[in-house]
Amino acid sequence: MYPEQGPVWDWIRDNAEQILPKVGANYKGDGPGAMRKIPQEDIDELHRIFEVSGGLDWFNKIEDFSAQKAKEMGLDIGTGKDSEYFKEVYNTNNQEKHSKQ
Amino acid sequence: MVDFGYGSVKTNNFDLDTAKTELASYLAANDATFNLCIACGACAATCTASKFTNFSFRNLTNQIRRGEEESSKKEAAKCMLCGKCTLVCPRNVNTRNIILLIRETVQTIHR
Amino acid sequence: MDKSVAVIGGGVAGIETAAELGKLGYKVMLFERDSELGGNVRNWDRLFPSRRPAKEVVENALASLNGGISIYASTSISSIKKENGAFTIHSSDSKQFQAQAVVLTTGFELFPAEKKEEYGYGIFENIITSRELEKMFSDYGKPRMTNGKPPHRVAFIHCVGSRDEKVNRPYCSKVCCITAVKQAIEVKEAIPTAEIFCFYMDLRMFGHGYEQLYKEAQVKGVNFVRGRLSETSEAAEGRVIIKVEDTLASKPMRLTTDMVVLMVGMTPATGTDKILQSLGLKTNEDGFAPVKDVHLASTQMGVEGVFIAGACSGPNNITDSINEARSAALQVHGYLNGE
Amino acid sequence: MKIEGKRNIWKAYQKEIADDDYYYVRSCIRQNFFPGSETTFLRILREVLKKNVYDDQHHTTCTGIAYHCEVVPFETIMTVVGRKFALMKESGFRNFVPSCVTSFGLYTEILDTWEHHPKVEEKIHENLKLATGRNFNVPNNLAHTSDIIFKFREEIAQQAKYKLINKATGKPLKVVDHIGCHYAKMFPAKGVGGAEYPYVLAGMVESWGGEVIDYPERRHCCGFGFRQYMVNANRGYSLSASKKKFESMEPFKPDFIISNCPGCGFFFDRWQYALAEMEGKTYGEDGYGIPSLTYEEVAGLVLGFDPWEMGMQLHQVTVDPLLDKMGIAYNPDDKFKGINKEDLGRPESPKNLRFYK
Repeated sequence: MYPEQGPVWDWIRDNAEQILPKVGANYKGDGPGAMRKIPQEDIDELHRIFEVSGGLDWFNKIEDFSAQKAKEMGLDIGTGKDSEYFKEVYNTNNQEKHSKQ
Repeated sequence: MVDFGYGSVKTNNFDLDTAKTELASYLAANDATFNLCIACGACAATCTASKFTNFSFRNLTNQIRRGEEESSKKEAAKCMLCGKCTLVCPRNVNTRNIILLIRETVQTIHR
Repeated sequence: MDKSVAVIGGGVAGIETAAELGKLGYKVMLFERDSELGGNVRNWDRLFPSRRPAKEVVENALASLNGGISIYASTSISSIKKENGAFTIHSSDSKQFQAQAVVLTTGFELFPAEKKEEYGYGIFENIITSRELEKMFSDYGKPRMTNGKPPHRVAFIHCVGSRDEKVNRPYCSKVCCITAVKQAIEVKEAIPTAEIFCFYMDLRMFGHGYEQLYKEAQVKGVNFVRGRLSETSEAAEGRVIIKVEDTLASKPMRLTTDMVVLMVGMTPATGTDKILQSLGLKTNEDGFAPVKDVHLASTQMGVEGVFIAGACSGPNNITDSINEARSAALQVHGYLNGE
Repeated sequence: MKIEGKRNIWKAYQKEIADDDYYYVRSCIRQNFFPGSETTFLRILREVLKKNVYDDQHHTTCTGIAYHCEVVPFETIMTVVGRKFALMKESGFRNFVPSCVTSFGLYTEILDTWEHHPKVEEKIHENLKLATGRNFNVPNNLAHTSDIIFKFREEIAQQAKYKLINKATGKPLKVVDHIGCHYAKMFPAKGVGGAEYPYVLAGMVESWGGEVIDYPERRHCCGFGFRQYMVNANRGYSLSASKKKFESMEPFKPDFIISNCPGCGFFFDRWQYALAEMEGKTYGEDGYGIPSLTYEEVAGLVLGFDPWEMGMQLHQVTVDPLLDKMGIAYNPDDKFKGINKEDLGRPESPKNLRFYK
């Protein structure tokens, strides 16, 4: 999905466990630091914030209308990266305005 | 070269450092009224061709001043030479003559 | 006649007011904070629309001052107090003067162009104000770049410090459009090969001879582009790049220029607000001195016995300033004679 | 250019920056793209400047990227931010220091919103209480991490092992600075030096011996723009904005780019690779790109930190020629080694962008 990240990116991903600690990251670790694992209780708090502040409703609305639009366009809404609708929105929709001339 | 699925977009700006203003200079030199436009749009409002196409004498001459010469011949061809614009122009721009000059000279400039 | 009138400000409006009051026989005190009379016009080389030398106008006004007028140059007025129908005028060096009537002619200052930070005045080379261009004409007869050479491409930027809420100047300064047209013609005449651009939002050619001058500029090949400058920047070779939109074509535009002339607008003269305060008056919504009635009493103020003329009430041209001065003098005369 | 004019503007835009006891907030993008820069920031503050910084494991994303992609509403992001302020309060700190420019812009925007609309702040207090039981106070001082480094630039200069000088010629390195849009474009008074001629990075470059280059498209956005980049179909727009800047800075032959924003710094690095591969164009010397550095990396180099411990090997535009230019003592063999000095192999070389000597 991100070809512009270049071969260095691939190298970092392939060697994450060895290279990230070298630069001081706490990769997937407990406690503070860059790239740490966010504790479950903090994720739970964020979830409750999304519930009370309208964030979750907003997400659901986006999902509902996306499904509706996908149907209208005759595309499969699916889930994740394999969704036809996602592929259309991600790769093609409005492209003439931004990328291809 | 690699195709990443997108490309860089050309600028949408008028660049007056590289603009081709040969036609504008020619028109100004051959019809003294070319520079007198005050962009009121009366010419386009009254234009027969503008009722059915996106032709505008005001816009055409402005585009020529900004160096958009390529499209001008095609644009100038839309005019029906009825002369109504000359009648309404408050600055006495010789619109009809300018259209004829464009039609003639575009060929000599862009052979 | 022993009645005395204080005229605050010695630009063309003040000089003219003093001269007229002098002719009517009043004892006039003309206060000017600069060491010389003449105000802003002294800094101009030639005037629109006729392009007559500016000094002619100042000299003409000065010549009409007679013996009944005392000139207090280098005297800045800080406050005016009215008591029992008479006025005490305080200068900032703690002197006091008595008068039966006051005329406010404190004029304007030019907008400080460095306040439009993005325009690069005082930062990039060869970005000058309209006043600095006038000085170049006075000194050398033509514009010149900091390297001494003549510019080949000059951009005039209208409305610098006018019609701009970002710098708290929402009003039109009236005279900058026609000044730009005049200066564009002058540059074109001084350097015939130069390419000249005027970037305007509207061209406000309201006065006699202005529209004709605009047409003359068009005939001479000055380019008029409708769009406001967004920012300047410096190119590698030290030239100035400007960004505007050609609003008639709905397209952004950029060009590299040798010189950018900022048409600085009019700003209330500093200190006028303090004088107004001392009289119990507030500035108008633009920061200028308020007139009593914009239609019917445009040379009177909200305090009886205080009159006003010239650009201290808002942007003005010389013609109107002189007319207001004459009108104010007559109003003073009427007031002092119980009319 | 008349530097005095800029100095007058810089004088007018000075902001209050707390001098110690910072509550540090990481950036989503930076910790992934430049984890070493965040490490370097803490190292400089703790080891070099002896400051007290709290690195809290419980703080999370501010949701700013999603907010700017319009998938998170304002009320939600304000409540998430309220939670961060609550964590700071609980830890006993009062000076909030985010690593991300977008977050910094959002905190500024949110605090300004609350100042003008106290009812909105009230609602956020209620939301947060309801969702988490927490209470918050607004920070005493809000400063971006680049503000902190700016504040102590002279202290860093005093301990410098290297200067931003070309060792061979003795001349200052030419540096172009790029400030993230959300640092000061929304609230010029909240940025060191204002929005038009920001001084936050220029000041560092000056203090450390370099020469700041002002180029025509300096103020132009890098183009990352969140959803412009996030959606592949729009990505060309993002690329083109950076390309416009590279073309504008190229004639000045800059030695490197310094930026204070996560997205800008990263994409100046990656778009040079993409443009080289797509269009065959490179912008640096000898087929290399122009190195794109964070201010922490620059500060770290000046202080003599090991470039590979700062993560400078994670750049796609190779930094080695710049290290050589500065005369920095570094071990090229360690570049692609892991935490235990194990050999990790080498990244594949791009076709057009020169990566290896």
